[in-house]
Amino acid sequence: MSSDIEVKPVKNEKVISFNQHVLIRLPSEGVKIAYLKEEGIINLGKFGSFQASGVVGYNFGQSFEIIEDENVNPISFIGEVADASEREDTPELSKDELTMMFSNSAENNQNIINIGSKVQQLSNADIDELKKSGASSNIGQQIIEKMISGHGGFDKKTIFSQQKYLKRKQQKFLRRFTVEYIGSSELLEYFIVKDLPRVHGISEETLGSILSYGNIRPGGNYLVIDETGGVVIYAMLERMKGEGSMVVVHENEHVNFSALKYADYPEDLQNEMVKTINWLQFLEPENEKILWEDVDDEEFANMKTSKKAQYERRSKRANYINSVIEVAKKGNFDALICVSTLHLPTLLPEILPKIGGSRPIVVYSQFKELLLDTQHCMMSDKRVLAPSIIETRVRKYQTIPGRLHPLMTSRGYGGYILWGTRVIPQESGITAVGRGITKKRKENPESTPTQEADTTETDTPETTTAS
Amino acid sequence: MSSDIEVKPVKNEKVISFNQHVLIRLPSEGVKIAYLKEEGIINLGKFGSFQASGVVGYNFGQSFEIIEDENVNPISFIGEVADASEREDTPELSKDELTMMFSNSAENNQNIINIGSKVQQLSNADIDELKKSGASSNIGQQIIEKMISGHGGFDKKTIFSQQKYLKRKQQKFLRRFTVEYIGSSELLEYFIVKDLPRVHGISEETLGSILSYGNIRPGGNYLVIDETGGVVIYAMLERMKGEGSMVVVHENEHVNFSALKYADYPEDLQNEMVKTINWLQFLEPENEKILWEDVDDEEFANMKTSKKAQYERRSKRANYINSVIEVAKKGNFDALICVSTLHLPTLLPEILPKIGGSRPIVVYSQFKELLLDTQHCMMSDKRVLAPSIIETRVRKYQTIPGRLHPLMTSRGYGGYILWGTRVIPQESGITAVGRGITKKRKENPESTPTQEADTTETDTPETTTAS
Amino acid sequence: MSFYQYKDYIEEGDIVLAFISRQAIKPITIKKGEQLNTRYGHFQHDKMIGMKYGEQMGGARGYGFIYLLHPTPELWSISLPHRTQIVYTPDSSYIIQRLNVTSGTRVIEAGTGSGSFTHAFARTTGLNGRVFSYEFHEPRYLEAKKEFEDHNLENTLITHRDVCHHGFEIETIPEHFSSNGSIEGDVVFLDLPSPWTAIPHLKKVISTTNRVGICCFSPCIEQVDKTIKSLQENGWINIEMTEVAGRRWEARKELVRDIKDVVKRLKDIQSRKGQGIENRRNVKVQAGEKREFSEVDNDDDTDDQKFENLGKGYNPFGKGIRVKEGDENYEWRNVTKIESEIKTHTSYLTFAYYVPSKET
Amino acid sequence: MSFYQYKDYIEEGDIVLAFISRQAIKPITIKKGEQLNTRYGHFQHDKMIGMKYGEQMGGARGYGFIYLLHPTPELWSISLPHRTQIVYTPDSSYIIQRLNVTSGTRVIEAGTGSGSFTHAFARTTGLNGRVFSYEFHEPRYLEAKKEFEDHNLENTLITHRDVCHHGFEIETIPEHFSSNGSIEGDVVFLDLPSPWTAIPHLKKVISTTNRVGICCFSPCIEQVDKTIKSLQENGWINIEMTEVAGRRWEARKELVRDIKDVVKRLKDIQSRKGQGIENRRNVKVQAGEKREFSEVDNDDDTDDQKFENLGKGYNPFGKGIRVKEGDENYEWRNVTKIESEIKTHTSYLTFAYYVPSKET
Repeated sequence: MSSDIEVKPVKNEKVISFNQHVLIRLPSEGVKIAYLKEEGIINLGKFGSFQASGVVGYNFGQSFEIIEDENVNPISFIGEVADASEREDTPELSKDELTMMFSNSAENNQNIINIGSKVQQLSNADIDELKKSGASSNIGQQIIEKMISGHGGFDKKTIFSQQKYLKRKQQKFLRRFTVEYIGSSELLEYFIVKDLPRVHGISEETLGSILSYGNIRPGGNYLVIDETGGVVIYAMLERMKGEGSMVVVHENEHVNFSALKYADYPEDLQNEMVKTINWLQFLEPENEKILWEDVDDEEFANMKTSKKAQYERRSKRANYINSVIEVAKKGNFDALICVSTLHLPTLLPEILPKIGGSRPIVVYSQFKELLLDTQHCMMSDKRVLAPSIIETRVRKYQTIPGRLHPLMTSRGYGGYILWGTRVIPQESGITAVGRGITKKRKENPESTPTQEADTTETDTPETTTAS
Repeated sequence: MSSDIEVKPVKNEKVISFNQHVLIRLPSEGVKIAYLKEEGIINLGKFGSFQASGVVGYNFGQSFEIIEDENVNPISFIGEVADASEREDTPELSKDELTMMFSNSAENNQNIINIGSKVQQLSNADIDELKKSGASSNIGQQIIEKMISGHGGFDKKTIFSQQKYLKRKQQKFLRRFTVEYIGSSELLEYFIVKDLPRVHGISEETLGSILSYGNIRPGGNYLVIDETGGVVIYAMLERMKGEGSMVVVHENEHVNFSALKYADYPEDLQNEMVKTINWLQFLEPENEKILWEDVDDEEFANMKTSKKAQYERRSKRANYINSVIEVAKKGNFDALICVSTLHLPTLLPEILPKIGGSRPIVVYSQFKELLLDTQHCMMSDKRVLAPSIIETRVRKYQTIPGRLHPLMTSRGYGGYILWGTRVIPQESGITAVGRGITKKRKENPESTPTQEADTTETDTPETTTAS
Repeated sequence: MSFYQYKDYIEEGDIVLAFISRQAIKPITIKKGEQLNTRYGHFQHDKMIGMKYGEQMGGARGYGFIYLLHPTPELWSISLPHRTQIVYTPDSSYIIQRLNVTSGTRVIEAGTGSGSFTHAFARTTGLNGRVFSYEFHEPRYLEAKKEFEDHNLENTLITHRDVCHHGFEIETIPEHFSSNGSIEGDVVFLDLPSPWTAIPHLKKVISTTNRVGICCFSPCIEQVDKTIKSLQENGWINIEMTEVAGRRWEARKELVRDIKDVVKRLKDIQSRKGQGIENRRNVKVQAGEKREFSEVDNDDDTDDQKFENLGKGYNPFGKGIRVKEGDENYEWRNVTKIESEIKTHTSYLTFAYYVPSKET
Repeated sequence: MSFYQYKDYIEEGDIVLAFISRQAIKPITIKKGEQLNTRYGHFQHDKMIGMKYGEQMGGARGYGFIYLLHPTPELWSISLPHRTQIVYTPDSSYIIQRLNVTSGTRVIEAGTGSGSFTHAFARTTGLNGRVFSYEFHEPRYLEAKKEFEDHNLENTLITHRDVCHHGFEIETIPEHFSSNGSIEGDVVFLDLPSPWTAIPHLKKVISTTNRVGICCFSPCIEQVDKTIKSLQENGWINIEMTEVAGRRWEARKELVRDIKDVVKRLKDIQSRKGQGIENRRNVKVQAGEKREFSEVDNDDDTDDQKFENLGKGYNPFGKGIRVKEGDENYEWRNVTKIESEIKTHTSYLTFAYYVPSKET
């Protein structure tokens, strides 16, 4: 253990910096990814645009409001109310006020008609004009106020629905945003919003459980199958922070790492940590090794310059492929992390020999039924101990004191993982209690319980004692 | 609709009565079923015993405490504290007190050691002696108090754990119970506690959904498969309250209705409402009809008395079987309610013709995977519209103000239902939008959406207009 | 058409649920000369008359179809537009079951809301039971009253009332709704913003002769807290709060993608590449089974997205060729897929009982 | 043996998890001359030395076996006796993921409790990270301190402290734990009865240079309410409460019971009955295929339970003969079965962030 912290950061995770990708969180709860170039302008569509230089230097997590000339002002958080004291319908209500609201809301509701978009009297053209005309720092608030005054039924609404309305409008029109570091949760969130099938429905909590059950940590050496375009690999790399390595097996000529383009790792570090190999090379290593012998120095010196470059590139590539094949052949990986739609009951037996003893096996699928077949295959294989299908689901709450409740609806996704431990069964000489000695047990029914490591539910053992 | 209520109750559901079964709910949260005979004594094991006459005449839902001579006193509820004012550790705490507890509990906890059974100084012999000696009305409370005073670490416990301890002891030793009417939820609860596999893991909420999705109501005529020994049939009969009927198909020589023995229906009513038929009779009605011709009056008059009885029994049975076979042949049932472990993908096609148009199909299974296969079979069959697997799960809370949270653990069971609607597809002449006219659509992509009644998610239709 | 019993054939005046798709079930009242127009075809009422309930009906212009369904409370609730205040079947079926609502039960419901739960209560209690429903919001009250009349909910009485302030008592109960001149409810369902203000009014209208069950339906936890206290103060016992989670699953098929096919395809790519590339390489080739360099070499190392992921429904042998789900030329595995949007919360359900003292 | 990296072979002094069954995983420290005695056999430490981690080991007396597992935080947590205060992996893995705990993160944890989550934090933050754990309960503190030393959790510093009253500051931070003389925590986890009393003390120990994440872990909803208010008052933002549900499923097989077998068995019963009964009946028999009365007649109408239900594992052709799950003579269907007892609640997780102002 180092006596003082000497982490060499590969990228800045604390302060918003140039030449990095960042996640931009919008009031609509949408997210964007932007690359901060010096002199760059980031366009947020209807939320406006701003100069990258305006946000650089602040801590990640900082919120901003767009003001005139594509400048920004830092604000404390995205829902901050500029002039709370001046507004009657401030979202910050005391407990007593809330109690009152609950007690009276029946009465309040009595005089309202259903609120639809028809009571809205401000046209889109009006809104556009307002947006164009305003250049002041509070344009968003102004638009909302204008809309409220143009809203026929607004004063007849209950406090509740007024606030909901206000929040909806704020989300839609306030020119505010938060700049966040792209951790693995943020990268996953971006793809969930953008293209859920691409990440095969993995939720944040399931990604977290893959990494924990897989015992992912700095310094490990993992075998990985990742069909998410690299989201899982990125999550592993973030946990490892430059230490350790992984071999990624893929099924195409080239692996799809498109998600890693937002990762901002230096190319050499990424290449050092992530080795790739295709299934043909993995399964038929002897056939797939490249026949390559380096030429001697003299021969090399005699090559033309263009030939030299080609020679070096090919030499590097042949050595790379051969070295990865060697690493895969050697095996003893610290975990199997598998996020794939391949049929595992036939594939898994080929992979298991490569995983080290007592190391975790973690397999993800969007569908429990597919893991079920794999689990049965593991149970008859004996090289995976105690495989279980694990489902983890997070329920988020509307976290407003006095109005606390789970969110009413959520997208239905999440997936399942199958977790077990790679073990080395004895080939012979093992007699399970309750199997080999069934007869004895029948004679004396209290003598020995049944032992089936995979499924039986039994009591705890007796205590350890010195012999 | 009758102008005034003329329900002829088949049994008393309001007042605890003789010659009926009742559910007895114990402080341990266990349940028993007892039959109240006049002069009968009900034995609750360690909770004591009492005379049936003591509880008769009270409303169902009444709680009692056993006093001397197997008599009972009514109490307001099972957790009632006899001398609340005298006890310092009353379970009724004000909000302020609770706030204080939360604020200080860290401090309070600091001086406690782990509380295990070892700090308990009262032996079982002591408890037995106490139980024997005491004949006063408050024996339970006394035992608890004695135990507290004998409990070394009790005063060092936090209020929280003291109360938990008290509740645990109360449940164990207070001679209290509640007498409840055996509705279908209570009968199911009894079997869940006693023998969960027997009811195939059906939860109360899933039973409720079977009955609602099955549109069970007085006057209906249903086709039923019930492998729970009659719990589902009882639930249906309770909803129907004497009106309507059902045909129960079973796979043995005699149907297993063991759960109905607690139902207290008059035998003739039950026989009138519940007709039984086995699968052989259902599937091969023509072969299975009984060849029976009643003898003429003269022949009958000439029979010996013993022969007459046998003749009448056989005549009745033959007519019964033939009539049920006829009812089943006629079909047009108002729902299919199926709680079975039979393989449905091969069986269901034989049953569907018997269900009336637009009537619900409700199939229960403990395992989603089995319903999945049945659902695929329905989707290709076309006679079941929009089949869906539905999972309903209830989460119960520790409902103590100030300490509100979901129960920490629950038994894992519940099951799933597959719900669809029996429809009558046209044999020809139907062209789905988006299928037959694919070409046209490609030419003009905005013209028509795809229509697949079973799976496609689409928008709402245009409004209805007069032609 | 009735919610109390099925009929087999469609007649004029019936309410029929036109099933267009899972997401579009449209109630129509059959009237000669009218027509249902949908994106999936046009359907004449005249032709519906005499058809069987449950029948599939083809569109008038030769394309599209609907199913003509008999209304039930459960189908009715999913036919409603997804606005607020619908108590869906996972909740309503549990409440009915847990409070033992059966034929003959007398139910008190406030507020009526969309009327969805009222239908389920009316069906289950039947013509021997009674449903007393209260709605304080006048437009909603008028709408529900008309709907209940149209649906012939004979056992249901709706009252325009703010029960929180004015209680549940009805001055002139229609004779066939009264039980000894009173409401005498067996079961109470409160779907109100402040049930704790209505609970004290219940004593006058609940049964005096048997145990009464109640369920209060509130979205926020703070409402539950107040409700529990009010129930305790008003003598209700066995108070328990619960939540119901309902999930719906569809049957799907997933392609079985065997590793053998992957290996075959990789070999195929390599052999095609080997054939297509001129022998312009700089490699020392030895005899033997091992492959030659050109087969794996690639000049364009940067284009990592050249080969797409093989996802659901893609041909395992090549990229981008979509395979129809269930295509018999491939092997499939049955899987369940959850609905795309799930209801993660409806409301908290607080149950309790009131046991009147023994009459002596 | 280390929680920071795997080793392959067992040596003396190692902590090994002896996997006896899913419900019994026993940590042992390898010491020559000792023996592990279980109901499933006896296992000598001497023989374990030199064996591979993951190996199956037979019992000394010729029966029973165990597996020798390398500790991980996840296996460690399930090896603990099921007492209170264990944060299990469904919660801990989500908290780690959501708060972006990675190699190098500085974590503040109070209280230590069983130390289960501390292991997961120590593993994930690695030797470049630091874990500051606080426990106010002295026996638990002492136990955890010894355990962390035995487990070589080098990056973890445990302090005996009531953080609610005395805050988190440590007077003499060991040099290799300090960051400019301070704790500078990036992530805070509070598993305390009253987190709201600890939150005001955090400002002095959290990072002054980057965003800080917090998770408060409380079983009761009322605690959440107080926690939210305290977080708001102390400048924390993006407050969100969540719950985590973790479920575990086992693979099982269910017998495919085809209706053909049922029909066959019913016919079999009837024919056997027909043969065994004398022709003593009173029925007029006609020619044809139809069955005769005796085959269905039964004198004992009252014994309805004579034939048992055919349930799981029963021979479909007869009663009471148990079929072993997976018996190759029968057809089976793979199913998933949920664990018999599920955790329906652990605690509410309240998350928030603190963003220090820009240094200028």
